[in-house]
Amino acid sequence: MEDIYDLRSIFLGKDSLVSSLITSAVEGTALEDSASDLSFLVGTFAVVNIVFLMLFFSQFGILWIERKAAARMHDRRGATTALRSLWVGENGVTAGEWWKMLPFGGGIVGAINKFLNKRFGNRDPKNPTVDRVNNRSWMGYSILPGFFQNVADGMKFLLKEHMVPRRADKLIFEVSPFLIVSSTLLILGIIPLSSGIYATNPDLSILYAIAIFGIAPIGVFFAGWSSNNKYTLIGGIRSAAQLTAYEIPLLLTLLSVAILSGTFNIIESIHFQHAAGSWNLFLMPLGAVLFLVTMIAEVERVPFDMPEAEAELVEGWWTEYGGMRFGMLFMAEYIRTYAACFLFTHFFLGGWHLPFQGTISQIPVLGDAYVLIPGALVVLLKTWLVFLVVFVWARFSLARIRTDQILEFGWRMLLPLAVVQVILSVVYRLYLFQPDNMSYTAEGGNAWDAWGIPMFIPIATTVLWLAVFYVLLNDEDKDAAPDRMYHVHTLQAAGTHIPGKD
Amino acid sequence: MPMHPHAKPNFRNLFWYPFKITLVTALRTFPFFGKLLGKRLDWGYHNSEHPEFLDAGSKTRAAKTSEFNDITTQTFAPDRVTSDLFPTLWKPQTVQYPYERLEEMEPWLFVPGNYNGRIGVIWETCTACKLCVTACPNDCLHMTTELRVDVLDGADGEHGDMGADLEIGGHAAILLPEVAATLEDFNHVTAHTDVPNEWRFGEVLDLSGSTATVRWNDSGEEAVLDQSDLRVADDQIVSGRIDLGRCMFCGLCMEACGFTSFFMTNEYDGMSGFSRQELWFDASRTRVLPSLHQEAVDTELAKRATKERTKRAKKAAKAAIANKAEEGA
Amino acid sequence: MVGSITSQQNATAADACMAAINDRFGGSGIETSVPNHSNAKKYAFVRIVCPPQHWIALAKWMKYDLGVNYCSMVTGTHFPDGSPERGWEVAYHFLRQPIQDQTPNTCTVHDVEALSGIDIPMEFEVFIPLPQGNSPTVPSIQRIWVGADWNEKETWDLVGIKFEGHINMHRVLNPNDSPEGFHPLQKQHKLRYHDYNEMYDDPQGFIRKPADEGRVK
Amino acid sequence: MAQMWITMGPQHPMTHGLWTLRVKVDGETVVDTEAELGYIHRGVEKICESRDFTQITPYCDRLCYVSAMTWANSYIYAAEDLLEAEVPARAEYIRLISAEIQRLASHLMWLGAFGPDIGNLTLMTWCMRDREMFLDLLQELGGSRMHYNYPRIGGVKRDMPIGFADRVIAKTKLFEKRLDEYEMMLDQSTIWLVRLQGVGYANAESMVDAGVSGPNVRAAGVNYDVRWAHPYSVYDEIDWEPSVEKPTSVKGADCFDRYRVRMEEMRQSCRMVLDALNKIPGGKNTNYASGDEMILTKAPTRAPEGATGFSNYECTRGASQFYVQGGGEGRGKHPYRVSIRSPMFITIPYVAKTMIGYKIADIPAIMGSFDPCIGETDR
Repeated sequence: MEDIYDLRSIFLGKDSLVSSLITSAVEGTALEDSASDLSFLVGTFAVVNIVFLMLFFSQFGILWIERKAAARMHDRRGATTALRSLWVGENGVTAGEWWKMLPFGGGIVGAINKFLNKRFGNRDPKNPTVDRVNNRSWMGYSILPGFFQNVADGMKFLLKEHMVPRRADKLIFEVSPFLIVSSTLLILGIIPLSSGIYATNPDLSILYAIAIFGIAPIGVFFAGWSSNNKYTLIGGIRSAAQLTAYEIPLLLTLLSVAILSGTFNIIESIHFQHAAGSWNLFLMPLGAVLFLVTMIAEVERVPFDMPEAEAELVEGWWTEYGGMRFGMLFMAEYIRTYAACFLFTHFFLGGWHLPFQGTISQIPVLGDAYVLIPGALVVLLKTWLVFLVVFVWARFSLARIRTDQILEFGWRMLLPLAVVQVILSVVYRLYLFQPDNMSYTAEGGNAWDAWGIPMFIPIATTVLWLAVFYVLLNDEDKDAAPDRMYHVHTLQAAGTHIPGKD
Repeated sequence: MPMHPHAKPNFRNLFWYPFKITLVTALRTFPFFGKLLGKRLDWGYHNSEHPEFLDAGSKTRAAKTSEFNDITTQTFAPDRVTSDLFPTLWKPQTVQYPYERLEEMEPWLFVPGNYNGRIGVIWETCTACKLCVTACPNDCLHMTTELRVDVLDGADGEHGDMGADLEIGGHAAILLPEVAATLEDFNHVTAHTDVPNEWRFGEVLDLSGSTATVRWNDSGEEAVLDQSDLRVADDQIVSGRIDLGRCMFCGLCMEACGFTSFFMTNEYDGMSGFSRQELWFDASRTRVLPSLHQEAVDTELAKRATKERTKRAKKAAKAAIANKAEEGA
Repeated sequence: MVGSITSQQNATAADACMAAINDRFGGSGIETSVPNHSNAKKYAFVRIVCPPQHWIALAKWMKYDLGVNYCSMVTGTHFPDGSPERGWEVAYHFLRQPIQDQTPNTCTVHDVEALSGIDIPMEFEVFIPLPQGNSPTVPSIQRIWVGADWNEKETWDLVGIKFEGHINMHRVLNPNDSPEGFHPLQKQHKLRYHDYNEMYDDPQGFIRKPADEGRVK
Repeated sequence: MAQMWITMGPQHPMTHGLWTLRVKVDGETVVDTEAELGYIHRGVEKICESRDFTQITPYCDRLCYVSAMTWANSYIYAAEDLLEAEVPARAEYIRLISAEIQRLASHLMWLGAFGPDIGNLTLMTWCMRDREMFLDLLQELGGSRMHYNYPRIGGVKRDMPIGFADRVIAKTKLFEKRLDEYEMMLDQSTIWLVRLQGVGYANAESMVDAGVSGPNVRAAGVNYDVRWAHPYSVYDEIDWEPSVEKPTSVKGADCFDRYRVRMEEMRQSCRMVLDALNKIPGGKNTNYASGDEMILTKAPTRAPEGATGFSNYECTRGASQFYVQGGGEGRGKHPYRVSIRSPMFITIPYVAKTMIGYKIADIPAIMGSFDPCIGETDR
């Protein structure tokens, strides 16, 4: 179903405001013939800029989410006040009043913040020296603490010196960050925020995404090789090996998505999920898991962050980069992560469609309100949720796998499973799919019936995989472990003994 | 791959347990949520099992800071006290220094003399015996002279008459009431400055009747004042000039002092400088307010008064003998 | 609760060790005694004073017959004012750490009462006095206990006692480019502050620079 | 790929301090190693020769910044052996409690550093969180967070403050629950297991021969704990048992064994502390004044001529030993020679050779599992 907030039709539609303005402006001039080209140019420029700005600024969200979620999982809660400390207080304007740096609306934010601090804040007026030392002569908490930390980090990176190691291959050393960053930015070009908000939409956008994802590893290897450093060299080689190993399962997984949806286009595959009546997540849970695992490896996050294992390789292939080039590599990694979350949202979570949108949108008043929720917002929320639940949670729960184990896992586990998923998708599409029941209306279709039971296939698939999940979860060979799995001679569990009595 | 027999990489271990425990930890940190999930997530975090966490003394000390950080009415978690910043937050958390300071949240850690902060000397009771200087393993303590008002001179009460008198050429001091008033609010730990001296010192030029002419040391001006306003001051040796760049805060000097005039204060920050020269703290910087240790000062006052009495009695006896001898002659 | 080694076991084992050494090396100038520590639990240990020429024989015998499998500490001391025959001294500290059955997945319980003979942990102290002179030399026990390897390196590095037959001797704690013959724990080297002339007038760091003088007594 | 030498250190995340590990690698495999120490050699032994017996204690604190209390205790026992000081029983109990709390803090520091070695950052913050509890306790005793200068020759500096025992009990019991959480996150995580198991085998015989001690040999099934073999404080009076790992392979102990043995040691330390608080003479909620004969006796300050003192102490990383020679009357109150045996000084070169044959990624795992501390190594 089309999202009702259609940015592209505003700028690029036949009778849109932009096109009529340009047509009237160039009327009678030599450019009259090319009015449609001009309006297309201007409209595209506007749309691309808006989309990229939305994606960029919403990316602060995931960094903030990661920081806050990490603090909770780490069992610590600390305010990050970086931007406030940057403000050197003078003439009565103090660092605490950071809202005065805002372009507008600072007064309201300040008033709310002051109220909160007055009500809940630390009411100690006796630490003037400490506050002076720290440039915070007004103490307290802020709304969205730490949200601008990344801005502060970026400013710091910009101010740092850029160094090229002696006897490094200077050209490649300088080029490879741009290779990585630019190829990463190209991915954002095909990511739709809703049916009407996207920069471009090539017919084979899934293939395009895969192809672009494959460019960065070359940059990574270049960076590792050119730095004239043994750590970066090993990191680069590890990265190349790992990314190669995980490209193939990723490709197969996306192939199975394409088979199921019958298209290589991202937007069409989202429409398909609505029209056929079920999100892909419920049709191919295995594929979803495979996609996430391979994507975690592709973006080199824990537990697959061997290429930049800081314990033995200092910072892996990044080691020699400093200043803003480090910042760009850092940003590129997060953009790749963000893009992976977007792709998961689109391929498996139905893109901008709300849960049960087809059903609820038919209810008279509520349905109208439900449909009014912007699709871009839904996409962003889903993406952030995926990032939080998968990427952040895994990062702070798991340790790092060794290189050989990563490769073994990739080749021996993920690749066969991906092949199985392709076969499953073919079977679903050929034998279980009923194309007649597809419907591209707001109500949505119902193409996965079987034996007259609506939605039988997705429900059965989900139940089946949940059962598998449950069995695996409890698959413990109890006979093999008569006592604890470790066996030091402490006989009693912690916290159960009474001192002096045992 | 060699493997422990009982540690098979099954799905449950790979997937569920590490994720579960981080999830539980994260949920526990949320204000209402963590508590609502009940004892299952709680696991004794909120000190329901050990209500005797604080003793009476710590509670009293906690009450002293209730003015700005009321922790007396709260329950305590064994690893951190809960904060009143968000009353709903039932979770141990980072102490957000410098907004919050540990001594406000956990006063039992910072009993004066218990915490090894910067050294502090009560001038009034220091006898310059040099025990602390010899005890210092790093040779960072030094002796220096300071103008000071002796506790005995002009003391109130029963020892009032035991002090020395003003004399020409000697030093005198006058109390500056406005400075003395600020001392009540003076906080060693956060001020990071010298204790303001409540005395103004000067040299006695002339004594006539009940007035004295004094030349102030700070301004060089002369003034004529009533003698009863003035206290006798003396140029006396005190310990407590310290090279903080060498101090390792071991506290041996404090233990060596036999007059309880040497303390480790609770000051733990603000002891930094841009050069090693700045780390030399003068005796005025290491001075501790006598009001903080009034008991020690009183004890020392009584001790000195007794000594003075014995001295005078001996003098009187000697004089009596001499008188007798004179009379006899 | 598992019991610890009792003082009775300890004393018996120490006496047995002394008797064994006396049996084997009696009359060769090796003196053995069993003193007690005067701290805490006052447990007994074996103290041996051995002339350097008998040291290798004693060491081999200790390792292979007395079950002393752990060389924990080598200490060299410089006595410039000492007697002519004791200008240097090397003190070795050994431990006997019984290794239980190492078959996988068997249980080695701390059954104290079952321990006897050379299975009882014991502490050995061996003094080797060396004559005055510029090149004190002891035979190396690097081949007998691997644990003596780095201990001997350290003793040579800091005290300057040469270990005859030690392979791959090099500086371990001092910089590699320290001057030859510089061994800081010899008594002729006095303690001084590093770069003292930045702050102080004397190597011991007692005297401030004149700029700050005046009020210091 | 041809073989190449990589110099890891002196500043490297794996080193846990300042030292250099030179590694020769063939691809990802370690072919040869070489350890280089001495970067923070401060000459503590030389300094001690010109300090009197009391003044040495703060220097011994600084030998290892994560387990200052045990090192100070270790020196104190040697000095008491030399000076023949009598220690009151209450002081011995307080020393035991403080040393075991320090062991908890030190092992937590080890675990917190070990986690990021394997790639688990959460573990570090959790361990630092729990270590705070014990540092707070030690601060109540010694007055500082790291270098306490708490034990004295003939006793301890001051008695336990009022309420200290209650706080110890509350915190220890909480920590036992937290240990369960750690095990849930680590022992039950396959990734953690496959990174540690089968990696870094070290044989019992070779370790004992090379002079490795403490938890590292106990992981290989050698039942040698100084607290058990030569009980120095009141360890023979309280309820505990040495944690010795059953050998699982003929090759000896792997990283997982060493990890397990320290986790169990933490449990034992909790048990010891709780039991000692029950049995402490004078009661747990009394506070004697500083210098009271219940906690500190007057000890001689001058050593007899030619006397020697020796202490064998179970430090957190192994057996630490002090050998002190008294100088007699001529030398005044100063010792003639203080010699320090650090368990890690001997262990680190051994561990470096253990790594041969494993992968580069195993270097931090192996090194971290042996718990290096460079402060005591370089002295």
